[in-house]
Amino acid sequence: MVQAINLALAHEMAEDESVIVFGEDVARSGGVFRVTDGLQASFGEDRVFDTPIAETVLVGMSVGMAAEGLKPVVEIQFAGFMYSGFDQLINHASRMRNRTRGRLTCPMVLRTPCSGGIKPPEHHSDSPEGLLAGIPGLVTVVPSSPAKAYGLLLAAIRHPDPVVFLEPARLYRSIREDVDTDGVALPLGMSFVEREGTDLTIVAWGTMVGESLLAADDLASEGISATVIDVATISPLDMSTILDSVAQTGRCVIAHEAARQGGFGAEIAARLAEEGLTSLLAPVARATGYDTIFPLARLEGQYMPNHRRVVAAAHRVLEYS
Amino acid sequence: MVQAINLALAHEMAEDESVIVFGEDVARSGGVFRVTDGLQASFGEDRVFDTPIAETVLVGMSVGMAAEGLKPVVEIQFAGFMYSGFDQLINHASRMRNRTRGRLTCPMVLRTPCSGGIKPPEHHSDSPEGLLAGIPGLVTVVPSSPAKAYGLLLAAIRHPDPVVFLEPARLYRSIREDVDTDGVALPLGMSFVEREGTDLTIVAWGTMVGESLLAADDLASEGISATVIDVATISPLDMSTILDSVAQTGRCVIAHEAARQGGFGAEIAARLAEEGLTSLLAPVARATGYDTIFPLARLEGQYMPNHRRVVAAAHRVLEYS
Amino acid sequence: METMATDHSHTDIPFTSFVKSDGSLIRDLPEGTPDPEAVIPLYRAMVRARTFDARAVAMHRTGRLGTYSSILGQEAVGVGIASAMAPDDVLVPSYREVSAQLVRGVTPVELLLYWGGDERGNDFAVPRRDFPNCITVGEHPTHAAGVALAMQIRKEPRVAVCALGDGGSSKGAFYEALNMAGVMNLPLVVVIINNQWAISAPRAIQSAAPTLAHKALGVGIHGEQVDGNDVVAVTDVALRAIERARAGGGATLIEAVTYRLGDHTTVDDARRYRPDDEVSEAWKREPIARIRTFLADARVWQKSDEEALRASSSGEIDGAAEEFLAIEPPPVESMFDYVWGEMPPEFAKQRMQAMSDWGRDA
Amino acid sequence: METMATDHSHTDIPFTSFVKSDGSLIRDLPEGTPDPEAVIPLYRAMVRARTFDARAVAMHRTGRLGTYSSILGQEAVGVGIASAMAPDDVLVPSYREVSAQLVRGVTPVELLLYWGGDERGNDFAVPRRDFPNCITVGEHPTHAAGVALAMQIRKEPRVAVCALGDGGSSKGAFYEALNMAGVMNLPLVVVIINNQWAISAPRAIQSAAPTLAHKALGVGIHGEQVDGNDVVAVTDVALRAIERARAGGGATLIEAVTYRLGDHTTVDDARRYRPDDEVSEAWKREPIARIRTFLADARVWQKSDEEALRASSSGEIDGAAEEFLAIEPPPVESMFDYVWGEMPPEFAKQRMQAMSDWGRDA
Ligand SMILES: Cc1ncc(C[n+]2csc(CCOP(=O)(O)OP(=O)(O)O)c2C)c(N)n1
Ligand SMILES: Cc1ncc(C[n+]2csc(CCOP(=O)(O)OP(=O)(O)O)c2C)c(N)n1
Ligand SMILES: [Mg+2]
Ligand SMILES: [Mg+2]
Repeated sequence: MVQAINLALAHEMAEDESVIVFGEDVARSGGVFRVTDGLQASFGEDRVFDTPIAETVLVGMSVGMAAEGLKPVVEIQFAGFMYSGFDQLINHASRMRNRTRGRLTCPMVLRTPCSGGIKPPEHHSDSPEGLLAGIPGLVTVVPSSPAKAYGLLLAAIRHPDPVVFLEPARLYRSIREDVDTDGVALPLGMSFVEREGTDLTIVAWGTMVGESLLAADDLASEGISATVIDVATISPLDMSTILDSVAQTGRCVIAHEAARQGGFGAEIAARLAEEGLTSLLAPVARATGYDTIFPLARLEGQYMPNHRRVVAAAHRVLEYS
Repeated sequence: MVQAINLALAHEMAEDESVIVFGEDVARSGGVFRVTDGLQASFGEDRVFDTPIAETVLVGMSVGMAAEGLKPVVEIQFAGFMYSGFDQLINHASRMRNRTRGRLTCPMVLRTPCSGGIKPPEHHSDSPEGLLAGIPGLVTVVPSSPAKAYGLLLAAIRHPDPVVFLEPARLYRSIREDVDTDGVALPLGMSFVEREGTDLTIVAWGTMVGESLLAADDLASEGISATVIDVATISPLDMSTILDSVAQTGRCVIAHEAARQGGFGAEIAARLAEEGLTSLLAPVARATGYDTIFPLARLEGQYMPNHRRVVAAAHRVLEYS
Repeated sequence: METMATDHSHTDIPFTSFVKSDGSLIRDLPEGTPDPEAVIPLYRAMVRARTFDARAVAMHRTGRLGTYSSILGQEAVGVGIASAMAPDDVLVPSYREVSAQLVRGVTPVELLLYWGGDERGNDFAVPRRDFPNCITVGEHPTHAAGVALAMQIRKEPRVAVCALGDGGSSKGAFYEALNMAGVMNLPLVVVIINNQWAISAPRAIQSAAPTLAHKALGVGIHGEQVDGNDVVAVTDVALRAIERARAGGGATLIEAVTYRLGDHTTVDDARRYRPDDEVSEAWKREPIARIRTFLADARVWQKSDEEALRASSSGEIDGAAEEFLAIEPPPVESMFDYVWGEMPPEFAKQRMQAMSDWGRDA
Repeated sequence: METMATDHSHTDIPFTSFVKSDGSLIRDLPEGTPDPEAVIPLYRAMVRARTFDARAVAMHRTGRLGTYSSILGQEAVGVGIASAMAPDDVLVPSYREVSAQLVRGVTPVELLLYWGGDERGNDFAVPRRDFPNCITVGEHPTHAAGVALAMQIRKEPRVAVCALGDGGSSKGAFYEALNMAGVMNLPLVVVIINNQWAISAPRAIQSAAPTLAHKALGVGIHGEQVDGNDVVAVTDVALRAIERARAGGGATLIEAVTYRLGDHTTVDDARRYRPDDEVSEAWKREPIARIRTFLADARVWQKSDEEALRASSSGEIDGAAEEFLAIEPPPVESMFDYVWGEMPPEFAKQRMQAMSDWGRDA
C-alpha cells in the first residue's frame, strides 16, 4: 500500500501543479513509512517540504493554501497527533465553504496512518474515524487495500472538500497486489461489495475488511455465506449499499477496530434500526475494539478485533431467532 | 441554572481547598455568563483566577494540577473553543490513570457552555457530546435543569476521573426552580426517569429534556403516554434504565440537538438494536439537528430540534406496525 | 493601568509614531503619506468606519442586529493596515476589523448581513479572496500563513495580512503560524491589535513579555510596535512591512498599541471590570480627533469638509441599513447548500425533509 | 550543519560551559560541583545510562524490546538536570530521558517494562510524582506548568522540570505553557534538549530564531543556553534555574545544545538523511570521554575505578534484563482495570467478556 499511495501522489503531482505535499519528515527522508519517498527529488522543494512539528499550523496552513487555490496534501505523522489540529478541522476546514456561501473552499487532504497492529509506542494506534464522522463538511476515507488506496487517494485529492485519509499502518506493507496505476480514481462516498453472500452482511473498513474476508472464509467452511462490504468512505456514508444487502441477508455484523462506544459502527447500526428494521431477522452485532484505551504492545493482539471476533459475532446474529 | 452552578462551585470550594477555579474571564468579571461571579472575592486570587486565551494549556495545566492532587475546575468559554484542547483531553487527561496503572490520576472538571438557542456569533452553539463519548476514560455530563446542574457538578468535582461538564447556555437563565443547596451530589453514570409513561420512551439530554417534556405534554393531550428519560451522564452510559423502559413501551425516540450523524443518539440506538431488539415494536427514531453546520442566528430556530420535531418522531414510531 | 507609553528599557523593539494626541507632528510625515493631503483619505475612512460602528451598536440595541464587536477607538489600525495593502493582497481578520474591511471594499450591507446572523454577509463581492472574520481567537494566523505560502509557491508578489487581538497572541496557533513564517520566510504581516483588553482580561494577563512585539524574537522574524491610534504611523509601518514581505524579506509582527473604548461586544458591560477613569484617559488619545486637528492646522480640512463627510457617511450607512433590513432571511434549505461541494444523496434527502419540516416545497 | 558553536552575535542569551571536549577546564568549577570529586557521581550516572541504553538497543535488535529511542550522546543533559533536582521536585519528561529517569530513581526494570510494551513500567516505585514519558511531542510542558502551579498554590518549595526536544519547541502547547509560566511566575524549568535533529529534520527546519533559548524572550521568562555535552555545565545551569524557581523568581527556559549520535529510534535509519561526517564530528564532542579525561587528569579516577564502574553497570543492567524477561505479560483484563476510577457496570460486563474472549475465567 505504501507504493500505491506513493504512486497516487506522484501521479497527481505530475498532473496538477497545484498539489503540494508537506509534513514532518516527508521530504528529506521520504516519510517515516517512506510513503512520500522520492517525491521531493521529482517535484522540487517548493512542492514537497518538511515542516516544524506543529500540527495545528499544519492543518491551519492547509486551510489557507486551499482557500488560495492550491491542493495541500498534508501528512500528520500518526492519527493520534491529529487532535491538536481538531479546532482547525472542525471550526475551519470543514466550515469554510458554508461560512462563505461557497466563496472560499477547502480542497485539502490530510493523510495519516491509523489503527493498530505494528506494536508501536503509545498514541500510535488510534482509529479516530468515529470522531471525524461527527464533523459535517469533512470527508473521511479509510482504504483497505493498495488498489483502494490508490484510487481513493486520487479521488480525495481531486475532491472539492477537505478529506481526512486514514491509512491503516499495518496494511502499508502487509498486502501485496497489482494495482492499475492509470490515474483512474475510485468514487468517494460509495461502499464496495467485496464478496456477495446470502446469510449475513459483514460491514467493515480499513484493517477489518481483510479480517472480515477471512471470517467469511471461515464461515464458508461452515456452509455460511456472507456478504462483505467495505464502507471505504466513512462520511458521507453510502447507507444504501448496506441497506440493500441487509434487505437480502437479514443479518448484519459491523466490524471496526476502534472502541465500540462512539465508534462509527453505532451510526450504521442506528441507521439499520431506523431504516432497515423490517429486514432485520436478528439484532445487529458489532465486533469492535473494547471500550478501553489502546494498550501498549504486549496486549495489542488481545485488544484488536480479528477475524475470530467477527466469526463469533456472526454466530451470534445467525443463532438468533 | 447560573446560580445553581455558582452555588455548587462555592460549596465545593468551601468544603475542599484543593478545588481551584480558573479560565478566561472567570475571576475579575465573574464569567461571560456570570457563572463564577463572586468566587474570587470569596476564595482569593490563588484559587480563582483569570488566564491567557490558551485552551491547550488550560486543559494541559489541569492535567498537571490534577496529577499533583488538586481539583482543577477549568472553564472553557464556549464548547466550540474546546477543540484545541482535544489532544490534551484524548491523549492525556483521559489516559493518565491507565498509562500509569493508577499511579497518577486526573480528577479535573472542564466546564463549558454548549448548544444553541441564544443567537450568538459563529462557533458558539456546538453540542460536542458525541465526540466526547468516543474517548474512553473521560466522563461527559450534560445537566438539564438547575437542580441537576447543582447535584451533578458536585459529583463531577468529587469524581476521581476527568469530567467534561457541558452546560446548555440557553438553560442558564430560562429555567427557574428551587434547588436544595445542601451539598448533596446526584449520582454520575445514572439516567433519570423524568416522567413515566406506557406508550413510548423519549430519551434526551440537555436542552432536549425540556423539549421532550413539552412533547410528552402534547402527546398526552392526544392520549399518548410517554416516558421521558434524562440521560444526564453521556459516558459512561447507563443503558439499563433505557433498556428497562423500552422493554415496557416497545418504542423509542432519541432526541438531541447535535447533528444526527456522529451524535450520541447513534450509540443508544445501536445498543437498543443489539440488546433490545426483542422489545422493539418499531424502529428507533432520532429527533436531532440536521447534519449541517450550526447556522448563524437567522436560521438558528430552524436548525434546532424542538418539541414539535420530537412529537413528529413519536408519531413515526407510534404509527409503525 | 497599561498606558500608551510602554517601557522599552529591556528591548530593541522599535516604536513608531508621527501624530501626537494633540494633532501635532513628532517628526516629518513618512513616504507613504508625504503631505497632509495624503492623510485625508485615511481620515475619511476612519470617520466612515466610526459611523458604521455607531450604527451597528445602535441597531443591536433596538434588536435589529446580533451581537456585534465595536471598533470604537481602534479605527486607525484597521484603516492603516488596509490602506497599506494592494487589492490582491489578502486580509485575514478577526471579528473586530470592520474598519479594515470597509477600506478593503466589503460593503456595509455585507457587514450588516453577517452581524445580523446571515452567512451571505461573508460572500463579499469584493475582495473575493479576503477571509471571513475569525471568531476562534488566535487560530487564523495559521490560515494567513497558508495564504502567504500559496503566494510564495506561485511566486506571486502578493502578501497576506492577518489582524488579531492581544488575547489572540497567547494562543499556540498564533505561535505555530509565526514560527512557520520564520522558517519559510513567508510574505506575511501579522498585526496584533493590542487594545489592552481581552474581554475582562487586561494586557498583563496575556503575557509577561515586555511588549507583544517581543514574540517576534522567539520565532526569528521582524517585530515592531506602532502607535495604533496614529493612522499615519500604522500606515507607514504596515507599508514597510508589506513591502519587505513582497520583496522576499520575510514576515513581520507588528504590535499596534491602541485602546478598546467600547464594551467587548454589545452583550458585554465593561464597567463591571474596567475603571471609568482609564477609559476617559484613553479617550484623550483616540485616533480621529488628533487627525482632524492635524488636518485643520495644516489648513487642508475645513468645517464644511467635515460636515460633508459626516453627511455622506451617515447617508451611506442609512442606506445600507435600510437595504439590509429589507433582505429576507435565507430559506431553510440554504443550511444544506454549502456544506458539501458535491451534495451526497443521503444529505439531499435530509435537505428535502428540512424543507417539508418548515413547510417549503422542494 | 548546525555546530556546537552557535552564533551569538544577535543575542544576549548567555551560554555556559566548563569542561571542553578535550577534558580541559574553560574556567573554574561551579559551586554545585566545586571539586573534581564532586563530578564523579555525574560521571558514574552517565556511564550507567549509556550502559542501559546500549542494552536496550541490543534487546530491540533481538526482538526482546519494542521501539526504543536511544539517548546516546545526550547522557549529560539528563544526568545534569536530574542531579540538580530535589527528590520531591517533579520531572516531566519526553521519551528520550532515561538518563534523567535513572538518576531520579526509576529502575532499569521499570524502564525495560515500559519500552517492552507494558504499562506497569510507568508505575514507578520511586519517584511517585514524576510523569510518564510524553510521546506526543511538545504537549507536556503544559502538564509541567500545571504541576508547578499546584506547587505554587500550595506554597510548597518544589519545582517542576520539563525536558523536551528541539522539535517539541515548535508546538503551540510548548508556547502556551511557557507563556503561562511567565504570566503566573511559575516554579518551572523547561529544558529544550537540542540534539540538532527531530527525526530527519535538522534544527534549521524548526525555527528561524537564532537560538531556541530566544523563545524565552517572547514569553518574558529567563532564557539561556548551555553546552549540553558538558555535564558540569548542565548541572550548574539547572541548579541555578531550579534555585531561582524555588525562590519565587519564576520560570527558566534552558536550551541544552547536544547531538543525537544514534538513530531517532530503533526503527529509524539515520544514514538515510544525515551525513556520516556530521556524526563522526559530533562524536568528538560526546559527553562521557571528556569527563573521564578530566577526572583522570585531576587524578581522582583510576583505570581500576573505570573497570569497576563498567562491571557494576553491566552487572546491574544484566540483572534487570533478566528480571524483565521473566515478567509475564499482563492479563487481558488489565486493559480494563485502570481506565476508570470507579468501574461502570456496563464496562465491567465488557471486561468479563474480554476475559472469556481470551479464555480466562472471571
Ligand atoms: C479560542 C477562543 N477562545 C475563547 C474565545 C472567547 N472570546 C471571544 S473574544 C475574546 C477576547 C479576545 O481578546 P483579544 O484577542 O484581545 O481581541 P479583542 O476582543 O480585544 O479585539 C474571548 C476570550 C474565542 N472566541 N475563541
Ligand atoms: C505531536 C507529535 N507529532 C509528531 C510526532 C512524531 N514524532 C515522534 S518523535 C518526533 C521528533 C521529535 O524531535 P525532537 O522534539 O527534537 O526530539 P528528539 O526525538 O530529537 O529527542 C516526531 C516528529 C509525535 N510523537 N508527536
Ligand atoms: Mg484585545
Ligand atoms: Mg531533537
